[in-house]
Amino acid sequence: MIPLSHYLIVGALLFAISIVGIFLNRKNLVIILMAIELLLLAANVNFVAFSHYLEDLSGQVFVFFVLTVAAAEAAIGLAILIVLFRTRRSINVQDLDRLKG
Amino acid sequence: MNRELLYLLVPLSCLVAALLAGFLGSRIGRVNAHRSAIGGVGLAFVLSCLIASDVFSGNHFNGSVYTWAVSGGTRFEIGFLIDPLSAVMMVVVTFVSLMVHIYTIGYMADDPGYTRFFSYIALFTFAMLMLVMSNNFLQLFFGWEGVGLVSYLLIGFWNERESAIRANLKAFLVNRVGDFGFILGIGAVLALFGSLDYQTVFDAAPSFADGTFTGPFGSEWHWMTLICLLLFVGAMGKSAQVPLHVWLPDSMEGPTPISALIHAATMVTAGIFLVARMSPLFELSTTALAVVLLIGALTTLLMAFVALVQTDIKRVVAYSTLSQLGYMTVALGASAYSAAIFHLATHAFFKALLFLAAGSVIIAMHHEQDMRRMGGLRKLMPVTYITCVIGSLALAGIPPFAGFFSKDAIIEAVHHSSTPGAGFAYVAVMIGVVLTAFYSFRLVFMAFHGEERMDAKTRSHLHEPPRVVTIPLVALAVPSILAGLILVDPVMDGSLFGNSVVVSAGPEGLGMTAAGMLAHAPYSAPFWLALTGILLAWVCYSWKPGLPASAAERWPRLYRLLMNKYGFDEFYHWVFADGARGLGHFFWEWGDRRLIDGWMVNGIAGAVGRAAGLVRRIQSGLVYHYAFAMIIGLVGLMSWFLFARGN
Amino acid sequence: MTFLEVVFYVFAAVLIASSLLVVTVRNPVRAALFLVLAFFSAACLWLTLEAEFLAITLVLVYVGAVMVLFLFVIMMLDIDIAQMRAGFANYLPLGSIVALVMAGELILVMLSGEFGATELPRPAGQAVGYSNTEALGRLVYTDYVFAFEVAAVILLVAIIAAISLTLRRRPETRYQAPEKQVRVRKEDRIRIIKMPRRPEEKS
Amino acid sequence: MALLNDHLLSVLIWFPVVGGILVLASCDDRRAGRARWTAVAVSVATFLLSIPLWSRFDRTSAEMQFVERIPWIERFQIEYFLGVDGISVPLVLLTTLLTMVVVVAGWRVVQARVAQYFAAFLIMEGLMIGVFCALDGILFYLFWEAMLIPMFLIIGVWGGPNRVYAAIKFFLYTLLGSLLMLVALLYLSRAAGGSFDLLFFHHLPLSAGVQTLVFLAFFAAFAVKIPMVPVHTWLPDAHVEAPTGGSVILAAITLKMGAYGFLRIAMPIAPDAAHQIAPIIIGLSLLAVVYIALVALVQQDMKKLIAYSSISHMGFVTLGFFVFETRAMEGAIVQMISHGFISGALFLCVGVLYDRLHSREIATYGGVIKVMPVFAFFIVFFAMANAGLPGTSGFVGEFLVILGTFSVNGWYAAVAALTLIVGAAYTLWMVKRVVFGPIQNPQVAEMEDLDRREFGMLLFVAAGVLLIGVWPAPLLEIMAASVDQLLAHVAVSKL
Repeated sequence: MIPLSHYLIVGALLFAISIVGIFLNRKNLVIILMAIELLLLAANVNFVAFSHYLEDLSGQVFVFFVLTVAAAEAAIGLAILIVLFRTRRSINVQDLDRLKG
Repeated sequence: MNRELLYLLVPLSCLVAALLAGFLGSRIGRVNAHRSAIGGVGLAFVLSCLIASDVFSGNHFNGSVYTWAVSGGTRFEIGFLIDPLSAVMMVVVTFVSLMVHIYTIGYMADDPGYTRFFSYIALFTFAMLMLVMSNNFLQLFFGWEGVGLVSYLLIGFWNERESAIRANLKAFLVNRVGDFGFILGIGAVLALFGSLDYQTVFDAAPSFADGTFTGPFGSEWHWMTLICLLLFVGAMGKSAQVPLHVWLPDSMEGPTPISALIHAATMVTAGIFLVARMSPLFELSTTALAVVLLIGALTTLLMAFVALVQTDIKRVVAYSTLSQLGYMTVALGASAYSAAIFHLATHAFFKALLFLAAGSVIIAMHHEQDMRRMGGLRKLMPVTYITCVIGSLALAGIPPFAGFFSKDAIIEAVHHSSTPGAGFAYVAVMIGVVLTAFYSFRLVFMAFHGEERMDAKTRSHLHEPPRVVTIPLVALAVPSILAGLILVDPVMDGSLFGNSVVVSAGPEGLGMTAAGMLAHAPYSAPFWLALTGILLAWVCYSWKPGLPASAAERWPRLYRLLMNKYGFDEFYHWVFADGARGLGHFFWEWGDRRLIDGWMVNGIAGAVGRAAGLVRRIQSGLVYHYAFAMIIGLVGLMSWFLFARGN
Repeated sequence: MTFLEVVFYVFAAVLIASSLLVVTVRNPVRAALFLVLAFFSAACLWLTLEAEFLAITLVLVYVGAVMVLFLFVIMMLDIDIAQMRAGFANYLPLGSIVALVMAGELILVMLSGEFGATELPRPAGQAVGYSNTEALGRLVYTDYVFAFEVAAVILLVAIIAAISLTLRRRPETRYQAPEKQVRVRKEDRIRIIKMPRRPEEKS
Repeated sequence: MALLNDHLLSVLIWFPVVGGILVLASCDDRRAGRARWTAVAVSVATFLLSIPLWSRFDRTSAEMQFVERIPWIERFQIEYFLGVDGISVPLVLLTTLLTMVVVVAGWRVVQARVAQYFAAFLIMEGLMIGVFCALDGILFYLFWEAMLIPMFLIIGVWGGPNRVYAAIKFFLYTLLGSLLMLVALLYLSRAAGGSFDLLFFHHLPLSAGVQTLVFLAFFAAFAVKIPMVPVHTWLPDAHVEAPTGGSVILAAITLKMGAYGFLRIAMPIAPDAAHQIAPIIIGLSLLAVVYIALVALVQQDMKKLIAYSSISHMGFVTLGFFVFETRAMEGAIVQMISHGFISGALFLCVGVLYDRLHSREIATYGGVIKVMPVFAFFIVFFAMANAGLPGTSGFVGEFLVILGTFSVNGWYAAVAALTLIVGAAYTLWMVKRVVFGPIQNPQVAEMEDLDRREFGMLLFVAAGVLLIGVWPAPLLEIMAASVDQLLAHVAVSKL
């Protein structure tokens, strides 16, 4: 049988990979957003795994909400990205050092 | 009439007159301004005479007017001490002041600052009266500084002249050096006696006579010596004793009436008055007396020499004043306080007379003061000439003029004095006699005799000045002749000043009388020395006028030394004026601007700024940098939880 | 090795591989497609955990909607890919060290014994009639109803925010202002001018 | 009337503050006239309100009078605790008096943001009175710090060209010191079991080490404010840049707050430390008297010169405090009051010149007496007062301090007495170059003499200077009991 730890390890690896993704793609905001999606997915994998092994559906409810928030975040993130691209003609994160409008 | 009110009225009438002339001068007009000033001072003079006669009939007074302040158990009072000493001073001050007031009408007739001038001299009279009438150190200091202030204002009266405003600043500051000692002296008095009232202090003084304290370098100091020396520093400043004499010659920048009133007759003698007043203290310190004697002798001698080479008519008189002040100081040092005050009084009359005469010449010459451009004025200005000769004779000490008695009294006192240094002082005053006679008649011969050296334009306008000028001359000539004769007996037998001066042991009451002195004169050295001086002056400036010039060529260094007044001015300017400014610049530039502001204040600010600049590099403003930092921090925290904390 | 295990390891491998590719490929379009793959394999993993509803939702919502959104955006924007990749290697060492440390530590925790097969045995499968969707629904509409409503509001806000952020008024575009059209009054349109009668007409 | 009887101090503090807010709220630049008149009315009313403080004060008692005490923030035992003794009454009156003068001084000069200008002064007046009346540590600290804000604004908004530097320097300097004071207050409160009552602190037993630390913390706050060498450099900059009114208040009252702090807080709370540190403070005071006076001598800017002269004179104040002698301490307090008048008046005089030629440089002027005789009278008078001429208030303080110091240590007195020379030198040298001499600058020839407003305000201050100088007895009388009590308190060791 597959022990819980294996699922968790998959989640951990996923999490680490997405962190590397944020580090590596510091010029490309789109990929950073994708990495964040992966990050959330890693968390979700853990949630679902715990939910199953602990026989508690609350974990899945949480995943449900996380998905909601992730979707909202993706939508707004992309919207910001578009606005940014319109004003700056670039989605390079390095150009965004003004910390003000 | 209430006596106290009478006393109060004397200075207050002058004050009111000063305020009237000063603040309302432009409203009430010139004539009313001088009327009010003369009225006020005249009233003060009349009252002073009344008070004096009252005092000499034995009615002394010592009481306070109001309490100035109470602090720490000490009562600071404003009050009057009316005794023979102050009475004599009051009469002298108000009389000379009144004469100068009248004289001023003529002298300042066409000056735009006419009312202001009257206001100042009336104010001066007020301050001087407060000084002499005081019964405590506080009020003494008040009057002391008050006369200093008016002197400052009057020396700089023509405030557009750079030389005048330079002189008044100098006068004030040099006086302040004296006041520095004076105020410390007052502090010492208060610290020792716990009171500033004369009577209390004088009564307590003998019991403190041997009180000592440890001074610098472990030396033993008598309190009395300290107090007396500090007070004498004040007197040196005001009475222009070497080395604080430098302001007096420069003060001649002021109008001549001022030179007569303040810088000859009254204010400069305040120091003499101070020491005489403090005689109960000075008598307790031989050291202090010796210092007084020495300083006086030095002043007499050094200043008399300088007077020999001056060509400015006012400066000659000024240096002669310095020299005569030296005489008075010598007398103080020899414990002959009465003689000092006696000389003070006679000197006030004849020196004021000489100044006013010089002023009269100056008006006539249209403000030309150089004696080398005068000569032969004898015929053109007879009144001035005669009064000036009277003044000079009095100054030279020819019997029976006033100066003879007072100066002879001093010389005799020094001769018999037991104060250390009296021998030197005796020689100094004897030389002084020759020099005095020489320079006073040098002035007479140069200005009034010989050929006329002025230009034709001035010559054509030359005439005797108006009455308001000559009347005071004549009025002052009278006491210059008679004051000595009248006063010498009561002064010498000690009845005049009575208890107001204290002499423990000494030449006081030598038993001289007017008749005795006159009879003795032809057999005494001073008389012949004075005659020698006059003769020399005649030789040098009337008979063989080329002689002084060749003498100057013969001894050029000596001549230059005298012309430079021994270099005191240059030295002081270099050390104190430039020194203080240099030090100030140094402190400001290096202390305040560089060390404190540059290094400490802005330095710290700069250091914070630089440190912030370093830290700022981390604050790139790039969000992902912050994100990285967060992630790395997270990893770090995790590691800490896992490894460090677990163990 | 049971079938379930095979499925798990295969999809787990695909998931890890595809997510690795997501963060490393040059082309963002490819990255997005690999992300789709990653989500898909994750959904499959969830199926092995009997979370059928969530697995389906993941595929529907993410693969169907969000990823398409990503693709749209990537294609809409004119992105200079070459410039995007410049300096890619600079952060590789640091990034991988951080990631390795993190993954190592996490795995250390996972293998510490707390989460092994003996401590938490896999529960028995559900009965045949069991519906994961129904059970989840019961929970969401009872215990978590408030949070559910809030999530709905969040979504609504997200929609409005996204629209208002990207909405752009072009000055050259002509458009109607209905509120102004409705509020218009007679005075704004018609000006009545009083004119003097012309005398010559009368005569 | 009950309000005035029972809450006189509160009224004195809050009336001008409320008045200031009213001025701020109801007037703008278009109605500048209304702002001016309201401000004058408020300041005069405050002064009138402060008169009962003088007349109803019991001079025989050293206790706090007009006390108001209500709990404020009970959780921290912070109280609204006000009261005055003979030391603070003269300072409160000085504040109300000079605020009137300052309001008049800014009458025509300030043209921009008029209402705000006057409001700042009125609010500051209330806060300064608060400092002199507060007997609760936190309340004191609050007034102390709040006062910085209007002053900061006055310098920063209506100041000269370099005003921002000066304002920030002023603010940081003083803030740095006062933060240490807050720390000390918090420590004392803990030691006192939570109370912030300053009078309770007075009787709090403290060990020697603690006393030293507490004293040094207070010293940091007060020394900066006074200011003492070497933390004085903010003052010349602040003065130079501040508008005339700001300079007057700064010199006349703000500096006194530091000195007052020593008397009310530092010395009675840590008497042993005060005795221990006194030689250092005396040394710094004497340094101020001599060093600063020499620095003043070479200043080219009139305001800077007067600022340095202020530091030098404040040296006398600290000297008088720390020789622990009745006459010296009373002299020092008189010096505080007198310096308020004199330095204020000198700044007003410089302001009069500045309004005409817009220059503070000494070299610009010369021969002013020719065109402005009345003004010349006043500036010479105040200069003489600054040089400590008897008959003016400047003399009283210096005289008593020197006398009192002499009975403690002759050398201290000797150094202090040097001010007679140097003080006269820098003041009169300035007067010589500004007032006397021939007119060099053609612009000077066109200056007009004082108008009625300027004449009135200078006359008012001159009257005060003269009155204190000729008859200081009432002033000394009101403080005598409090000073005696303070010295008696300080003489007893807390160890």
